[in-house]
Amino acid sequence: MSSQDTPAVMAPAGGKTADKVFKGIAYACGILILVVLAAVFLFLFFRAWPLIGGDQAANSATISSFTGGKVSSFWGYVLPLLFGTVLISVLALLIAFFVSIGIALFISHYAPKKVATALSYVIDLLAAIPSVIYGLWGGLILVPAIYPFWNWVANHLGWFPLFAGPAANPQRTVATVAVVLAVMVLPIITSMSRDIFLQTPSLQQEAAYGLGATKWEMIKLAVLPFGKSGIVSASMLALGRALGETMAVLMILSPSVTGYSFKILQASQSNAIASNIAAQYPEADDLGVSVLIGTGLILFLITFVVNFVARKITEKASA
Amino acid sequence: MGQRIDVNHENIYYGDFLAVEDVNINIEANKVTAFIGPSGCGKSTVLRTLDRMHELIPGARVEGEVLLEGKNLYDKDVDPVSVRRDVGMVFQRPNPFPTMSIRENVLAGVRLNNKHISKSDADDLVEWALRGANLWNEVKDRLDNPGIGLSGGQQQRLCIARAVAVHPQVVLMDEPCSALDPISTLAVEDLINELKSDYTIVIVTHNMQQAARIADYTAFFNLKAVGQPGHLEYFADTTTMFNNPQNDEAERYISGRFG
Amino acid sequence: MGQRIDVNHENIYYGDFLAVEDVNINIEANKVTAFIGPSGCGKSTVLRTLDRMHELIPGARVEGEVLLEGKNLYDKDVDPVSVRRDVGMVFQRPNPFPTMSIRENVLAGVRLNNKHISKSDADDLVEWALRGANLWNEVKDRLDNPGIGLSGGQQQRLCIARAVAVHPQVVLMDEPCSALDPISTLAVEDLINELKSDYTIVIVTHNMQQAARIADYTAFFNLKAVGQPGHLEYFADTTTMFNNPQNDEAERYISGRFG
Amino acid sequence: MDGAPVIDFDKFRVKPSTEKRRKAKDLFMAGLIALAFVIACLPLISVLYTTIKNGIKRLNLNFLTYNMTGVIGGNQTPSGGYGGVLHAIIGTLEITGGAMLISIPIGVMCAVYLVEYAHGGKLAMTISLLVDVMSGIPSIVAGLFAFSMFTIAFGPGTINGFEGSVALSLLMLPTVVKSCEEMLKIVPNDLREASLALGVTKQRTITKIVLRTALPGIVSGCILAIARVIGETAPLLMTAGFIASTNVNLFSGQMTTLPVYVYQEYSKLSANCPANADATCVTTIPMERAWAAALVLIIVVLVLNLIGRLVAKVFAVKTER
Amino acid sequence: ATVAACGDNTASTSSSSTSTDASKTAPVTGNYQGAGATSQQAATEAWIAGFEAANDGAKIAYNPTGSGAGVTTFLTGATAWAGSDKALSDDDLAKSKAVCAEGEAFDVPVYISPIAIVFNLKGVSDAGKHINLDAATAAKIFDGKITKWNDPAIADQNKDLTLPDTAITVVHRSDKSGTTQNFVSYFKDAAPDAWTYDLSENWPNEVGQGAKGTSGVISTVKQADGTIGYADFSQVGDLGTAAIKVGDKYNEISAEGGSKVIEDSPLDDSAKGDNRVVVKINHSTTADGAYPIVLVSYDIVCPAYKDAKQGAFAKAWLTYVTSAEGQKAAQDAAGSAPLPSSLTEKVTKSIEAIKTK
Ligand SMILES: Nc1ncnc2c1ncn2[C@@H]1O[C@H](COP(=O)(O)OP(=O)(O)OP(=O)(O)O)[C@@H](O)[C@H]1O
Ligand SMILES: Nc1ncnc2c1ncn2[C@@H]1O[C@H](COP(=O)(O)OP(=O)(O)OP(=O)(O)O)[C@@H](O)[C@H]1O
Ligand SMILES: [Mg+2]
Ligand SMILES: [Mg+2]
Ligand SMILES: O=P([O-])([O-])[O-]
Repeated sequence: MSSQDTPAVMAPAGGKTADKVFKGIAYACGILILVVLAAVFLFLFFRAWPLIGGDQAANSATISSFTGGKVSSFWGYVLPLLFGTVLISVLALLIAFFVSIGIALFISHYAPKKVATALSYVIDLLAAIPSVIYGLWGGLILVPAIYPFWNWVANHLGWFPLFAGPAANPQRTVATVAVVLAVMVLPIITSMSRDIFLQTPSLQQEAAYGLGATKWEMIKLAVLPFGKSGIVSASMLALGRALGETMAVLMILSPSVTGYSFKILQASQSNAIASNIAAQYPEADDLGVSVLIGTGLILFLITFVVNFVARKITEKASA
Repeated sequence: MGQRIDVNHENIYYGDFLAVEDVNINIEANKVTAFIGPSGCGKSTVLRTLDRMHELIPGARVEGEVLLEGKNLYDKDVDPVSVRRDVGMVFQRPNPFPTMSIRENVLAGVRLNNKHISKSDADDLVEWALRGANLWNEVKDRLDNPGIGLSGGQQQRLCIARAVAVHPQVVLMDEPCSALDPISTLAVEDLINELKSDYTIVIVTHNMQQAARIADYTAFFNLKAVGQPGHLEYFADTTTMFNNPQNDEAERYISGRFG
Repeated sequence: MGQRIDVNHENIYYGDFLAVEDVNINIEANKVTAFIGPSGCGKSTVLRTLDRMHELIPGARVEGEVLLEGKNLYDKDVDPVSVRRDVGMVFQRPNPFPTMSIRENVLAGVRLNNKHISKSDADDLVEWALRGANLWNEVKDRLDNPGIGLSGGQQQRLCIARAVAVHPQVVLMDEPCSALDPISTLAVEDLINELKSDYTIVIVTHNMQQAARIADYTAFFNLKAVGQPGHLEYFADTTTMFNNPQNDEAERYISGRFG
Repeated sequence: MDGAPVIDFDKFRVKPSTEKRRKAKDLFMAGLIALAFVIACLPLISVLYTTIKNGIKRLNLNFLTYNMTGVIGGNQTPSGGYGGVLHAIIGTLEITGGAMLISIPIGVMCAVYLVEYAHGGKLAMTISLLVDVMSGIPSIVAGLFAFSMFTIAFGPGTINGFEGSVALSLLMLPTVVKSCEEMLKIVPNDLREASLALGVTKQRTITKIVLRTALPGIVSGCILAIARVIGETAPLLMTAGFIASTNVNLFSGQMTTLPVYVYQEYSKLSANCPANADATCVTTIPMERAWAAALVLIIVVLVLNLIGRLVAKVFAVKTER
Repeated sequence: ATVAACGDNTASTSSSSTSTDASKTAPVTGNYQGAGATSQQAATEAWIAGFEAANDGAKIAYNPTGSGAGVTTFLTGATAWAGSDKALSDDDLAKSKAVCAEGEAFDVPVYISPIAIVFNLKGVSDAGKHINLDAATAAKIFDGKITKWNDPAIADQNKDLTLPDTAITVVHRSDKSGTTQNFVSYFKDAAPDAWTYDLSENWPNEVGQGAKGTSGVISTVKQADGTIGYADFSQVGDLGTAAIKVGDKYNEISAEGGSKVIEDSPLDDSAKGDNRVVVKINHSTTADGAYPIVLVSYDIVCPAYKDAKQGAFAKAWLTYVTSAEGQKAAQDAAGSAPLPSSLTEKVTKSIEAIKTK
């Protein structure tokens, strides 16, 4: 085939290298996430190694010193912490989830446009408040302010095991921490869902309206299904944030040393892994740090499991 | 029985832009009325004011009256939801609900009012509606597949099935056949003919043959100039419109017809 | 000069679903070839294999050959990007870029490819393309307004303008006129006639009059049964196809024609 | 319609009771949704009110232009102030900026990979899962990790601002990736096809059409991510350290950030005044400084936020005429 | 000009003029870092200010990461000194050999601060009144054995107060803390029957509520009626404090009272190693006016550094910190108790041992 006959198909397209490089970078960034996570995992694993491969008597002694002699095995130490972490995070997510979706819908579909823009700013503002300030506010303002409410709850709904009284005063409890964490994760869910709800194709919304759907029915038919994947992602991010939150929990919660409890209105019932690490790390010796990092490793694994399960469930639900 | 619609001195705005000006039209019950006219003259816009879909666009508003059996749709005490239930709509672009199966798509409207329909009633209804839209044979074996797995034309017919399944009083159709092949188009036209014994039908079409074939009345919309509001230029029964129009613009438009 | 396309033994899959089977067709250079056939028979699917758009759908793949001037588009060493540069496409649904003005939309193909073009050349190109798509008069005063603020028909014409602005060798059109009014349709048909002196045109249409009017060759696709793959039933020059088809199915389909 | 079942539409007729119920439900949900908003406003108003009320007292030019060197107990400094946050503002901006520079490009590109290239393959599923997992890494563990990495790379006890940036970017990444991923997903496929059909390369389609269309959402996501880390304390104490004087070099020496400053001042709670001190010695000054610095922090984030919003607005999808 | 650009507060003239003649050695220059106990933070800030004023060109940073982390960092060689609420362990000593140019690290006390028992009780603390407690009663309160403020055990010691029937809420540190260890070691020594827990920096029981840091304890105590906790003396504010029974008198908390206990305390001979000065607090002192609940915090340094400049700094630093002037600065800034003269001598001798060449 002479060059003149060569169809234009063979004309090299400009930007091919850029295309390849770009793809390469995108791939590399994807892989980088894997590498970083593997590095974090290995780091945790090696720092926690003395727990497994080290002198078990010394381990027991270290853990005893953490717990005032109540517990000396690693599992006895970490499982209650894990329980508390999950309890706090799940409560926070439960509170935040519905409120967030509500606000996101309010902004995307209920409020008039001007108001909605203003409200969007408000939510961004909420997202912009740093966690140390939430810690300060939670510890200094919310704790005394919320006591009458929780006290009322304990007195009137105390039959429900979660709300068993008497409500601690000051309210440095799981319930209060969950509220603060809920406020902290709320903007994450809200902001992401709002952005997605706003993108719901108007074709689909009109399809619903055209069938005589009320606004709420339209939302159920068109907006929520469209936003589902985004809502799930946002909730997972929020849950991760709640699981890993350190400072706010540390500054508000009155922790327990060991033990499992659902009594969220009483003080010193539960503790969370991240804040426990922050509380113990500054004064911990080498072995102590290993124990703490071991608890971090467990949190890491649990986050993995929670996400894995959540993913499987949503996959099933959407299949 | 279908219901009649009377539009009086209607001005339609998108924000500050007056899209359509001073429309006066009487749409007879149990008849098919076609809207024709050049692109951008406001056919879709007018159609969407007949079931209050227009107001869903931010900033859009309507002046004047739209009377459904004498009752102004735009009265304060009228609930747009019930208007839209009585006045069904099929859009220019097919828009099945992407997360729903074909079956669920058809039932979507009915489910709003009847939470609990027996399975057999539902099955009958689905079949009836899909047959009406000439889609039954193509999808009867995969009713539980997602609605968006269909071709464009299939999707549009699914949307027609969804709209008729709620059994509205008036059916508005915005170029329902523009994505359909001739066979499906014929089927939809048959459906329209069948429906008109019970309902009032308004259809926007670019296909003048279609208008001539199925419409009892035809409304010709026009634009004075680009950027100017559209308006109803001429309204007549279909025979007059296509054979002996009393309006120069309409005649010019129709005589340019083809195909 | 336009380029010819030869399709040999093409099977087209969506995942495991064989959508179209064993297509063999020769599309002549500088001619207009129309694809007709019932909904769902695979016209769009085949069309999209001609510029390798099909493979963008996850799981979709093609077997067989598509030769553009003798060179198989699906050869390993062929870059789909350059294929698509030579083979332009207009879609069934108008899809202007929402972030761009009308002007930027028209220039998108040029600008996005990082070609530098002087302002006056750009102005000329925009005007040429928009005039060709019969949109110039309507939008010349608001070229900097967003492209999606237009009506459906206007949007579709904008997309046509965008596709011709890159001067492709072959233009594929998937029901480009289904959303257009007769006047715009005529304008687009004129454009097609004009383009064919330089380019090869393939058009999917449901409107058989349109096919009869503008196409030199017509391909009739059909489905044996629902769920079965579509196939090319009959391919002939347009006169034969519409006046004296040598194929029963095609005859049946065409004789059901109307309007 | 041969063979079509005959339908008794009376069966499906709308009952007034249903209609009432639907309407009631619609109203009820609207009420709930509005209520959700009010509820969310309560803590916000309270946090803002508290911070402004307590912070405004010490928020002045002196506070913004001095650092904490030479500040002893509750005593006044020669300049007439009680120390300030200049060093912490610089630290916050540099460290957060460093974290942004690391995590936003990586995060966006990772999202691009997930949405545009991977098409739900095994690797993509794994990455996407692991991104979620990453969001659960406690900030203090991120700090420990960065600290250990730098110890390995640059010798024991290495502490500098950039180390803090690395720790923070670990925390930012998941938010950036997830929000970008969601935003890219909702860009209509039509647009990609339209662009590709014009013979535009995939890279340009992604950068000029897809990312461009999703930009406002991506900006919100990045703002979220910044907000997520700009208030971090625990990892920064460990990696960037704490110092009273101004350090502008991100790559060497300790750096204080505003949250760390707030936390340290809060930890001090009150300052001591010598027995012979005059009225200019203020014992409550640490808490006052903490609130004032908190207010500064909020303002800093707010300004970043506004810049982001502005960017988003300029590039917003043009929907209206 | 550069000073203004960095926002540094120019050193106050009064303190620099007095300090220049106190340090006779050549001024130290360069950047030096320390890390460790949070308890010393306020004092260390004052010391840094004083030291930098006297040594133009020296830039010192102290990162209050906590004693454990401070010692760990010191043992990597990254810091010039560590502040710690507890003496070095044998393990730490062994590790320090690798860091110090020769010999083992040693610790000297630099900061003594009484720990107050603080409480918030309507009608008592807000009226500015104190309560009297003996070791056993206090131990029982903090162990949750005494749960009401009007419990006879308390009332008997406070005949002139009318104590309400309010429940006692104990507030303790939730983080690992030297303050906690020093506090409970008092119970362990002075009321061994009432306090049977192992000695630990973690609070050993689940009575009452935990709060992070001294600031957390103070704010929690302030938040509700009937609370009692413990905190560094300087942070007491207007909360009520307990006078502790010493001999047969109840002694109010005071800085001097803290010094007196240390004066009356022997050195800990279990602390092996050269130059070490570790105090074994005599909790059962009967010295007049002594307040027995105290925290002693140490600075840890090497006898010789690999970088001689660091040695010169460490020597100058400790000399200043333990000088009367340094101790006064700490007293002013942090409300601490001065090092008793009996200790100062030993400390000075140890400091002399630091090699600067
Ligand atoms: N959402 C909108 N916002 C602003 N203006 C609009 C909007 N939709 C349509 N318009 C304008 O209103 C006018 C009428 O549009 P409409 O869609 O009703 O035309 P049409 O007659 O249906 O055209 P077509 O036949 O192309 O569908 C046009 O000028 C159009 O640009
Ligand atoms: N994305 C897809 N995934 C799976 N199957 C598809 C997809 N798109 C189309 N199909 C199937 O492929 C077949 C051919 O579809 P195609 O869209 O090519 O039909 P068409 O001839 O263009 O119809 P129409 O005239 O309605 O546009 C149909 O059975 C359709 O259901
Ligand atoms: Mg229209
Ligand atoms: Mg098609
Ligand atoms: O100085 P602390 O160990 O009590 O924090």
